[in-house]
Amino acid sequence: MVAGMINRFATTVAAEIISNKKVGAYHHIVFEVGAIAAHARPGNFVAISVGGENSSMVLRRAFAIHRSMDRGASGGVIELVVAPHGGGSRWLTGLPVHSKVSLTGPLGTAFGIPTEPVRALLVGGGYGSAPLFGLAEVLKSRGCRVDMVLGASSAGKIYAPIEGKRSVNSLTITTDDGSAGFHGKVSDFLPKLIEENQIEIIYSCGPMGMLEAISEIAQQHDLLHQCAVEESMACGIGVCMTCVLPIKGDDGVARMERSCIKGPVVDGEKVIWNSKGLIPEGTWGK
Amino acid sequence: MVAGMINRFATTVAAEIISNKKVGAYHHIVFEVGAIAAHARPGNFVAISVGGENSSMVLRRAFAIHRSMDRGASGGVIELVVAPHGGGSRWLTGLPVHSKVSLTGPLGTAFGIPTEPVRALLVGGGYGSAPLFGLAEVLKSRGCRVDMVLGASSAGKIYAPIEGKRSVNSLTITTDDGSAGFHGKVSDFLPKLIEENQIEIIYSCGPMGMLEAISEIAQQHDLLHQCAVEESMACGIGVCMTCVLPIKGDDGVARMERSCIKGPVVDGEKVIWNSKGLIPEGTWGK
Amino acid sequence: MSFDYSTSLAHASFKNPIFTASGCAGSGKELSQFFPLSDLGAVVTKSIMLKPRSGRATPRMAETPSGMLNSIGLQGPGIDLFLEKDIPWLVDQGADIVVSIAGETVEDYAILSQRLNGVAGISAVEVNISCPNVENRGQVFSCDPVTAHAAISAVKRNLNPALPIIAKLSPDVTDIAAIAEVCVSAGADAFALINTLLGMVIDLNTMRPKLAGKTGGLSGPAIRPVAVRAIYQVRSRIPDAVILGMGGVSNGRDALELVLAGASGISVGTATFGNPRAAMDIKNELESLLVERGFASFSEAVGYVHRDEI
Amino acid sequence: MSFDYSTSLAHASFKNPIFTASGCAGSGKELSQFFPLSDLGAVVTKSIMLKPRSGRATPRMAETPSGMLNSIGLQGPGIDLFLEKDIPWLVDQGADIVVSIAGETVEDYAILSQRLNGVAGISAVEVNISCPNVENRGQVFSCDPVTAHAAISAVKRNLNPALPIIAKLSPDVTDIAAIAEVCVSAGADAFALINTLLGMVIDLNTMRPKLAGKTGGLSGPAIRPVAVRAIYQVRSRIPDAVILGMGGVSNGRDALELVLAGASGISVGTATFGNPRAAMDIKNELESLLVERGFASFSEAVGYVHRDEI
Ligand SMILES: Cc1cc2nc3c(=O)[nH]c(=O)nc-3n(C[C@H](O)[C@H](O)[C@H](O)COP(=O)(O)OP(=O)(O)OC[C@H]3O[C@@H](n4cnc5c(N)ncnc54)[C@H](O)[C@@H]3O)c2cc1C
Ligand SMILES: Cc1cc2nc3c(=O)[nH]c(=O)nc-3n(C[C@H](O)[C@H](O)[C@H](O)COP(=O)(O)OP(=O)(O)OC[C@H]3O[C@@H](n4cnc5c(N)ncnc54)[C@H](O)[C@@H]3O)c2cc1C
Ligand SMILES: Cc1cc2nc3c(=O)[nH]c(=O)nc-3n(C[C@H](O)[C@H](O)[C@H](O)COP(=O)(O)O)c2cc1C
Ligand SMILES: Cc1cc2nc3c(=O)[nH]c(=O)nc-3n(C[C@H](O)[C@H](O)[C@H](O)COP(=O)(O)O)c2cc1C
Ligand code: FES
Ligand code: FES
Repeated sequence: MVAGMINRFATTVAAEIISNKKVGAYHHIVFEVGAIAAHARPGNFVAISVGGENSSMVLRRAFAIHRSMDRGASGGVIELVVAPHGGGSRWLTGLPVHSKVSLTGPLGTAFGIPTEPVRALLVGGGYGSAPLFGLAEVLKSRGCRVDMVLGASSAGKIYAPIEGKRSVNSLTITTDDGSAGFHGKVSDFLPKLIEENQIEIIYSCGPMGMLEAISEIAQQHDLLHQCAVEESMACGIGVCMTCVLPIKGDDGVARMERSCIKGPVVDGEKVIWNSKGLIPEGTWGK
Repeated sequence: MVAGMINRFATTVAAEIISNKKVGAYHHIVFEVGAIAAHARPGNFVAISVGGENSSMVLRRAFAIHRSMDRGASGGVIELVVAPHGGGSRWLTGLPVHSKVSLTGPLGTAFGIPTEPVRALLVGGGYGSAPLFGLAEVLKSRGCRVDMVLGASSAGKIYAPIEGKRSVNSLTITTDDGSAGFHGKVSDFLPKLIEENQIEIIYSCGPMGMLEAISEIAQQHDLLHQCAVEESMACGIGVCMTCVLPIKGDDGVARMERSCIKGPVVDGEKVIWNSKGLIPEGTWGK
Repeated sequence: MSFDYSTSLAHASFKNPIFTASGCAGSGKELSQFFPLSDLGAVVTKSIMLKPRSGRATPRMAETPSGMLNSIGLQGPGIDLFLEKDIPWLVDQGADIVVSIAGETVEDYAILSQRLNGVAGISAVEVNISCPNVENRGQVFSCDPVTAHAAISAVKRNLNPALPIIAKLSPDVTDIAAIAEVCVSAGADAFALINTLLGMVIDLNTMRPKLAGKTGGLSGPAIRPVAVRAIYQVRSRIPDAVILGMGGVSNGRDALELVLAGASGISVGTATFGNPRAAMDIKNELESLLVERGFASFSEAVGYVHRDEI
Repeated sequence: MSFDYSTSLAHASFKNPIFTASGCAGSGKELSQFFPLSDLGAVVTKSIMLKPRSGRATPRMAETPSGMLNSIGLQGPGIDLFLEKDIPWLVDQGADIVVSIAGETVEDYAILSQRLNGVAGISAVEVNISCPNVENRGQVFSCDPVTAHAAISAVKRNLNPALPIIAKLSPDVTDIAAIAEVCVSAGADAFALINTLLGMVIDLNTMRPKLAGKTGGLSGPAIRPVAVRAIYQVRSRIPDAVILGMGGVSNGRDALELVLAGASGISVGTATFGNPRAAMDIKNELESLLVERGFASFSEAVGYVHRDEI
């Protein structure tokens, strides 16, 4: 094993489902994962095989780790928030307790944790809120002020568990249809929240369009912006090159980087957004 | 729908599993199937989709109906005896009670029931005994004497439920390894059983090699022999032509006939056995 | 809302675009236990040859991941019995009929075509040229532009022009669109895309090929991406190509992919083995998907993927 | 019991027959988190080109029944960085290495070959000729006997003869054995069979091809019967053909099928995406299966299906 590298604690385990509950539009699922829990950091994800033994779905599905709890010798658990969407996620959300799934993790980059207490704004879209609660706990434990804003198309798609609310200083909800919280998109409310709470850093997770909008606002306010991207991934471990997006390096040159190992958490400022279907001019090797 | 044709009562239902018990090397599974039960005759089979919604197994699996019970308005049930073998049967035997499977039936030909009381010998190999108990009940109700001989490689592979034993006048067990009953193959004991019980007709179900051996003995003793064959079937309903075997017609000419609709129950005398890998000389269209 | 679900393959019209696939519906009788054949766009019959034919030895099939191999070897009653029994029965059922023919020689295709002239109840002829040419070392007709041309020309010269000629092509070629072009020049009015891919499964017990015929044809969902690509390619190269699409269609969504790529009709093959009523389910699902997407008629959706091409 | 698991591809020997598949193991580093690369027969590197290359736009993949489409477009660092960074790192790991090269022109293949001469730690060169030839309307090299010959000849003339040349062929041809024969005449020592099949998936929301590159390469269990057939055909036509087999191998049983058909080595591609340790699992399973069947060495099983052929 190579020291200092991404995914160096990743292993594959037969993870037992110890709870599977419907929460709004999502399923909150708890897995017994052993040592994986101890190594999981907010922002990491896991990759799960779906469909059972004779599945026609050959690829794993990636899920952001919602929370992880290391219990030492008695093993560890992680929690996921899964939207029943297509074949793989529907299979997973339909599994009874005690089922076992093949789970690989922890994978990918984690949110960077500031060494000093800062004023952080956490922005989640849909199930993108999942990794933010674990992050909020860590930030709070480092003395940060944590404000959170969660958006979704409608009330059922806001994932905000009660316990989670305790770890934030303020929680703003927005919905596209006005069925809960403020009526509108999260990005509509960011400038106000940034100013009112004197935000120093933004953390975000959600649909790519939302991350792009946040990046723009972050740049306008000259704020750091760490976002967890979600690209279509075949392997999740950096070997297939399907999950790439153009990210600028320290030399200012954009490269098609793998979002599974250079991400999912990346510096929003470095991403060339809205590049679906094209390789931006100037990208390395174009 | 075409009157007088095979499979005219066949339908596809979402059959609920109401019991699934391991019995020796097999699983005895009971399905709620509605009207299918009323139309099922001993020898018919059902075809079940395996592997769930995103299964890579695109073909149904055929299973002989062990017993069927029509309960009128309150629906009907059928029982199957399933050997966990490959992907499909293992999936099926692993299903919990209340699961639903897509089940098509009843399919194929049934054992012919004599109009007069006769002395019948029922011969089963492995799970091939499954359809014979339902057949025994029908024969008994018609006043027939029913002797049965069941063979398998070892004791665990003999399927002979207690209730079933009641419907036969005698039950002989043979195993290849001598772990239960007589040591040897069923066919070794047939001549003696035929003579002792003055058998007039043989019914059989089991591996093709066994059916062939029985056919030879039946011919030597000039007995009718109805056997349920088991060929690899893609469709089970007569549309694909994969399940053929050479069977002589009334004109004495062999044709590659579909075992799913000309069978599974066929007249042993008419079958050209041991034709795997070749088309026998003189077959129609060769 | 009146959605127009009718379609046409060249000069033959059909009430809806869902057909059986050749060789996957028996003689029709067997399937008719599960739904009325008149509810289909048409029944495509099993490829018929001149003489009765026993087909290949068994085993004839092997299941594969999301698919299957078959090597039936064109078992069938021959054209005489077929015209005497199967066709009148299908006509009686009110089914529309596309007859599939297969030859071992160019001459066979000519004779088979002649035999179909004047037979009542046939809407079109699918010419299965994805079968071995006994005059050319068993090479498949549609794998060689010369023999593909010869077989289709033989049909063109001999078949009543009222019947559209649908050339059924094998995907096992370097350039399927080039073969399609050759078929157009020989007189094909439409294409059936795709036939099975050549495959093999080895039995790990005997350590020999599982099928008696060694190789077999791969069908089912596994090959759907190849079918979509083939349809797309032919339609790109020949923009007015009329295509009967097939290959791994097992639900309405699959069918829609093929339609958008350029199929004016969909044949359902292997899916029927897993679900006897597959064609009817697909018919209903496809209609809903088209209506949901705002299409007023089926034909608007045919080849819709090509809308930006000039 | 001492089972001999070693194998060779022409004049290169390997400790076991399980390799990665080109393009399915990153630069090696990523996979080395899951098992030591030195436990593999060899790492087959992602096809490297002359210059750094961004590859295709996204989306680059679509899952399909028992398979997937990819259109990476040969993204990579170019031969300079590759030789400077990736190879030394792999050598450090104690991994055996097969370098895969891909060109846009015949000249590219010549230059790439020269660049490999004298590089320490390379056991063999896989020549990916299943890629578009920019000098010939983007037609894939291995889809045309003339360009296939030209590319392999260019390698033959320029590569140190100590390194076996493994020609990687596309299954999207009418006669893969004929292309293999051409490659032998151009100097190929072995074959890698098969590359992906060309396929397409249509996105039913946008009603456009799902991949930015429109078509993509189909891999995974869905294509295994095609791989077994291709290996079988090449080995039947060229009885002493040496083959590195690949295509849908996801467990030991799959691997055994390809070995019996004629593969002297097995590359594991798509299976690694579903199971990072797939290659190791396959290595262990295949060994058990061979021992169970009474083989004393791996090489006894290679092509065993052909044992009755004269
Ligand atoms: C880093 C990361 C974190 C994720 N976290 C979560 C999470 O916390 N909760 C959750 O519900 N889902 C999450 N997803 C999405 C999840 O991986 C699946 O894509 C989703 O559940 C749909 O899979 P499916 O099998 O149900 O649908 P299908 O539509 O059947 O999926 C088909 C294929 O497309 C891929 N795919 C389709 N859409 C996307 C997409 N938008 N992004 C990535 N891959 C896609 C799938 O991986 C799969 O290979 C995450 C994805 C990534 C990449
Ligand atoms: C008329 C008929 C009645 C049957 N009755 C019973 C029964 O009562 N109990 C029982 O346990 N099994 C029965 N079988 C066998 C059963 O259909 C399956 O073949 C068996 O369960 C293995 O399927 P699998 O998916 O587990 O194995 P796999 O090996 O994964 O099956 C792969 C494929 O091969 C086919 N196949 C493999 N072996 C055979 C075979 N010997 N005969 C037919 N098809 C084969 C399967 O149908 C499937 O398509 C019967 C088969 C037929 C044709
Ligand atoms: C068992 C079987 C028999 C077939 N017989 C024929 C045939 O006689 N003539 C023909 O043109 N195609 C034949 N085909 C090919 C199908 O018509 C169809 O082109 C192919 O199976 C792909 O469609 P599918 O994936 O929906 O099955 C056969 C396919 C199968 C599976
Ligand atoms: C994501 C991906 C990238 C690939 N890249 C290459 C490549 O660079 N060069 C090459 O020769 N083959 C490439 N291939 C083809 C594989 O090496 C292999 O031939 C094919 O995928 C079949 O094997 P599989 O089914 O085990 O994946 C690639 C395949 C995939 C899925
Ligand atoms: S998902 Fe394979 S490299 Fe990122
Ligand atoms: S299984 Fe299809 S015809 Fe018998």
